[in-house]
Amino acid sequence: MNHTFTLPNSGHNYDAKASKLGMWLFLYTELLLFGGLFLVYMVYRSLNEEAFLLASFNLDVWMGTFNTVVLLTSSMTVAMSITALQLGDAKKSIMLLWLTIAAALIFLVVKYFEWGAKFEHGLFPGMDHFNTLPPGERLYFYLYFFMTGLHGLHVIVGGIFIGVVIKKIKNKSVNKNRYQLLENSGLYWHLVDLIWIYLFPLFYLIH
Amino acid sequence: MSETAAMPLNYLNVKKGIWSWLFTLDHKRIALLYLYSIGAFFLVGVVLGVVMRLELFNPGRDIIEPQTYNQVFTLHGVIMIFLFIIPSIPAVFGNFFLPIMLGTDDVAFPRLNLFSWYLYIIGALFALSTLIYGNGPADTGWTFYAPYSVKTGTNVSMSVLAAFILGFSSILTGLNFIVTIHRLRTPGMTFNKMPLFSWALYATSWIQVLATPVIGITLMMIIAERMFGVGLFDPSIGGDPILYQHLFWIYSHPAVYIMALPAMGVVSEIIPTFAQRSIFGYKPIAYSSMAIAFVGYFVWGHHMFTSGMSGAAAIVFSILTFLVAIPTAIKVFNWVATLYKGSIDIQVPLLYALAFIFNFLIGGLTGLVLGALVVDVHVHDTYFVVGHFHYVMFGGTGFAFFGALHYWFPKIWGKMYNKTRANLAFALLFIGFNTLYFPMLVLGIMGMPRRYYDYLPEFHSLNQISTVGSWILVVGLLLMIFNLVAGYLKGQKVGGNPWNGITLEWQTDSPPPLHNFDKMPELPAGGPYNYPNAKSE
Amino acid sequence: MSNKDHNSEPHAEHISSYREHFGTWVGLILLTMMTVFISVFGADLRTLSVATALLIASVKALVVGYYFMHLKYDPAIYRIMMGIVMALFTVFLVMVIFDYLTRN
Amino acid sequence: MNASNFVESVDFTLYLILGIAVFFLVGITATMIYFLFRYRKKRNPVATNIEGHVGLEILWTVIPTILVLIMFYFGWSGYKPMLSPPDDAMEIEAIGQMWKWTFIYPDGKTVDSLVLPVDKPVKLNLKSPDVLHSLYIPAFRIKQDVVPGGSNMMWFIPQKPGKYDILCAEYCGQLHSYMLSSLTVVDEATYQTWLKSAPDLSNEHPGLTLLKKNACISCHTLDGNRLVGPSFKGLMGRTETVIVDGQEKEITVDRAYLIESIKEPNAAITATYQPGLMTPYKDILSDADIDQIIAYIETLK
Ligand code: HEA
Ligand code: HEA
Ligand code: HEC
Ligand code: CUA
Ligand SMILES: [Cu+2]
Repeated sequence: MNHTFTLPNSGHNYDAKASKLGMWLFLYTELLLFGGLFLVYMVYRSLNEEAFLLASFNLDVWMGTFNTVVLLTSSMTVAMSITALQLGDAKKSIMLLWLTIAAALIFLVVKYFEWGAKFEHGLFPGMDHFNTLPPGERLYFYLYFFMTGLHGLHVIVGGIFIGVVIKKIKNKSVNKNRYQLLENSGLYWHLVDLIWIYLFPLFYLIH
Repeated sequence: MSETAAMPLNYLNVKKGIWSWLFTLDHKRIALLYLYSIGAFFLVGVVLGVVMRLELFNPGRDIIEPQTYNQVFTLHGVIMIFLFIIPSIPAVFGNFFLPIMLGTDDVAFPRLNLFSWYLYIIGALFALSTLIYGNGPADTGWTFYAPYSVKTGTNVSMSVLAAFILGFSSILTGLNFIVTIHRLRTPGMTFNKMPLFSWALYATSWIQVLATPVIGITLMMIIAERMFGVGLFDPSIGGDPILYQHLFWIYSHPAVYIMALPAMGVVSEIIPTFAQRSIFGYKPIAYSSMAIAFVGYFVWGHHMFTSGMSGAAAIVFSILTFLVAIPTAIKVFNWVATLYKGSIDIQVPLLYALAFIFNFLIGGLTGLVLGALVVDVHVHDTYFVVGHFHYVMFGGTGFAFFGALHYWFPKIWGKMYNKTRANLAFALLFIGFNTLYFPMLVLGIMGMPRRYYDYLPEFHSLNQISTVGSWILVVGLLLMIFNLVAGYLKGQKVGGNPWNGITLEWQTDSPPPLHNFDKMPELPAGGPYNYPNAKSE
Repeated sequence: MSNKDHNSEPHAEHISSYREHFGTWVGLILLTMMTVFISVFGADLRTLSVATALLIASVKALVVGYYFMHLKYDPAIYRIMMGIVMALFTVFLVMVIFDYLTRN
Repeated sequence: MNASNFVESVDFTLYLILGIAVFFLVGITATMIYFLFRYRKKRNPVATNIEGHVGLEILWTVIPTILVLIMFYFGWSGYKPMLSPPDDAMEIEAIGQMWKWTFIYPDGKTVDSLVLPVDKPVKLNLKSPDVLHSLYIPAFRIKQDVVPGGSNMMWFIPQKPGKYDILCAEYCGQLHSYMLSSLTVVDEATYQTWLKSAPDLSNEHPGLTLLKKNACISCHTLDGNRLVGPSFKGLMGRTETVIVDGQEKEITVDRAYLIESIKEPNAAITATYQPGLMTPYKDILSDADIDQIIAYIETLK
């Protein structure tokens, strides 16, 4: 082109604030996505108090608590990794991110065992024992599997996201001065944590 | 570059070849990708609409079977809502003009923008794939009400998945626009100096971001129920079909403002340009967009007055429904007042804008009829509703879309269409439209239910009038399309500002250069619509 | 929002310390223990225990948002937007539940 | 005299709002056209910039607000009585199923179109075994959805003798538009004789009665024609292709297959028909009923 004029506010600039705002907007959509499920949960719970209570006894509070702690810890490590990168310590940042991914894996493994146990007890939708449950309890389990399943999916996505960021820190495209991507992955991860903070009491602690 | 002087480089000729389009990050080209794809799907939807009208010409079977009819109106609804009207104005004209009007060179996330378009295409292909694969297109109505949508053997899962993907595309567009508006306004352009079209898009985008996820999850529940037996709406285990309706309308009512607000933004641009004077009541128009978006979240229950929702809830929803009409009324009055003491140049875009007002008035005022509890009990799920929403969606947003097309045509392609033919096409569209839909309002009051393949003899004559209207409309639409294509191929070249407009897009070349501006755009002194040639009061 | 400041300028933002993150974590763990304790050993409280569980969850969410997600140090607009989103969801919830509570 | 007690409030509110609507439509359109003409470029070459007018903004906010509140009020006051049926209303169970209406009177009389005495309040308890329907009597200006698992009701007082249409207003599948019935309003004496008269079923096969009562014949014909489902004519002993778990299979229709087809129709789907449409009747029909039905199907050679 035969001119060199560029506009001051251009869509082609690196703009950390824009990217952060975009991320937050995306988080709102995630919140409302789960929000729809929480709404369904609330309605069915209010219609089937007793059944939900009974059904919740099939969950293992301690596994749930353990997973809660795991997620909270991973939230801390990812937050610290941002601090580390901001302070210029890329190595430490990467290490903390690996810890976060490890926590994600632990979480998923525990969940796997929990689901597996349900499967053994015939509490999986469609299984014979399941079909003999009273209606309210079936609703509970439908919700349980749907919501924790969707949440698990988010854990996986969050883990992958963090993995990508690790790679980018390594090749220095994410660095001390340009760390918005890391912060975004952190925000996403905190969101995963945030949703679990509600799932946990709603499914495990309602006695 | 020796030819540069003869043929200035612009976004259209700067690169060539199909890949330069399919991988473009330029918001203007993406806008055109949207325009062509949306246009194509619109024509599919339109043909389905005409097929329905032919079938309804006489009671009993005319051309298709009942089951086919049910699939046709469902696909028609899905295409028109998710593939045409929701993306239409934002994705085409928003994409093209929002950055230019803000004085920047692109949206905040150009890659995401392209990605949204691909999502749109994938969603569209999914929706249409039901025609050739599986047990045929869904036959549920575009509302996918449970439990029928769970029971029927047609390919509901695929249609629902398509709607889900399209919702995602819509979310990303909204997200992109919000960030663009927050971050990329040209220096000096505060929120209160933005063109009204950007205000309308801003309000729309918030609805897209905050309401769409709710339908996403709702549709996923339908899929889960069909594929994995997760019976969240299954009445036999205590699931409640009415809860599905709540969730569906929590999105789908705000969605009607996704359809309407951008159209109102277009009208707010066209009217001052052709009246050559400042807009009357800039702030009321700008803020009422936000008010509509906000109150619009809380009125969804008016689609459920006869569903078995509690009477108390119905009353709350009814009163909120009436309140949301007020900001719309404010807009209408301000538009009309903008014509006062203007120097009005009667051109096709203005005619479309005024036709928008007229049709939208009928649509909106019939909306009030529907909002009144006792009347809705009578006319709910009748052709009155069908009339209402075609008036607002097609008569309103559709006409605004056509208006925008005629208004910005010279800017997009740098050429002008034949104005006489455009006027004729407009007249046919307007007459055809009203002949087609006005009888529906009467049919509804007489009690003809919607989604009816067959009807009682007393409804015959009005249905015939309506079908004849659709023929007039066909002629008008074909003429309009022909005229625009002809204008594109061999229309006269025009300069940067054929309408003497004042918003920033008129300060750059037609078609705009790759990065929109070759020199710093100048904000009009004293507000975005302050025409320097007009007297001040 | 101002437009002057955003081209590739270095981040001049608040940096949360490791200590602060650790402190936040301790707080969250304490809250978790509290909520588990109330529900497992205070089972006779029934609905009350659900309400407290949700209340504690909300406190935890707030802590995560404020410290981990940095809302405390971000421009007010982020807190406002988050507030609007939560309020919106609450209204959805209230209106739907209202329907169910007032059915006969 | 109106057809029902709700006609007046509906029509009044409707025409009130339509009146206001026409006023605004005509007023605004006329103003637009006048401005277009008066201020067209030729006549008014120089425009005047007017930024707005606070007084006007307030005016056109307040007036519509008052008007919509009035509309709301009439909509609401007419609606309220619809929620509370009088205690002495006659209760009739109205069952909507694909695609037939059935009405059960307090004394057990079961019919597929209503006959009601004039001036007596009636309450319909709405039930559905399958999907959503909506009972709509346009002449009476009322409708209410029929929700499976729900307990919706509607009530009214018929006020004018005559015959009125009953329609289904909520989309319910293939033959939604044929889900019609009627309501005949008669004087008390006629009603009483009608109520006592029993249709002569003595020489009707009990299986056929069951087929009619359960709306089987809205999907299955007895004469060999194809409707939503396969015809019952010549069904027993027929060889046909069915789809079990996605696999096609040739079977010969026998007793066991018929029983399964009625109790769990989705276990084996007859080729070229849609799965999911037929409700499983295992909880609806007793084994004795099914025997009767099969006995009747056997007679259809
Ligand atoms: C572009 C889309 C759009 C828009 C903008 C609207 C706008 C409105 N709609 Fe509409 N509506 C739909 C699309 C839309 N609708 C669709 C698609 C359906 C059916 C879905 C389905 O079931 O398939 C539907 C259905 C629908 C129903 C449910 C009907 C039923 O199923 O029983 C109701 C009920 O209240 C309703 C009301 C309204 C109201 C009050 C407005 C208001 O916002 C209108 C406000 C506008 C005006 C009032 C005109 C301007 C006013 C003046 C100039 C001043 C004079 C005014 C006063 C005195 C107040 N709509
Ligand atoms: C923006 C949205 C939009 C638009 C533009 C339209 C446009 C049209 N619609 Fe629309 N319609 C909906 C959205 C829309 N519709 C929705 C959401 C529903 C509800 C679905 C449901 O119940 O689930 C619906 C339902 C609906 C019904 C009710 C079905 C029923 O309840 O039984 C009918 C009936 O007549 C109808 C007719 C038409 C017609 C004739 C057009 C026409 O206006 C089309 C106009 C254009 C032309 C006529 C010209 C095109 C000509 C050509 C491209 C040339 C080729 C032509 C031929 C080969 C003939 N539509
Ligand atoms: C909503 C429509 C509908 C209703 C009502 C209905 N059916 Fe069916 N029926 C079908 C369809 C569709 C099929 C074919 C698909 C299948 O095999 O499930 C079918 C299949 C059958 C078959 C197997 C026929 C064959 O050729 O294999 C039998 C037997 C049957 N129905 C009996 C009944 C009886 C008895 C009733 C009433 C008590 C009834 N149906 C009500 C739709 C219906
Ligand atoms: Cu039953 Cu429509
Ligand atoms: Cu609505």
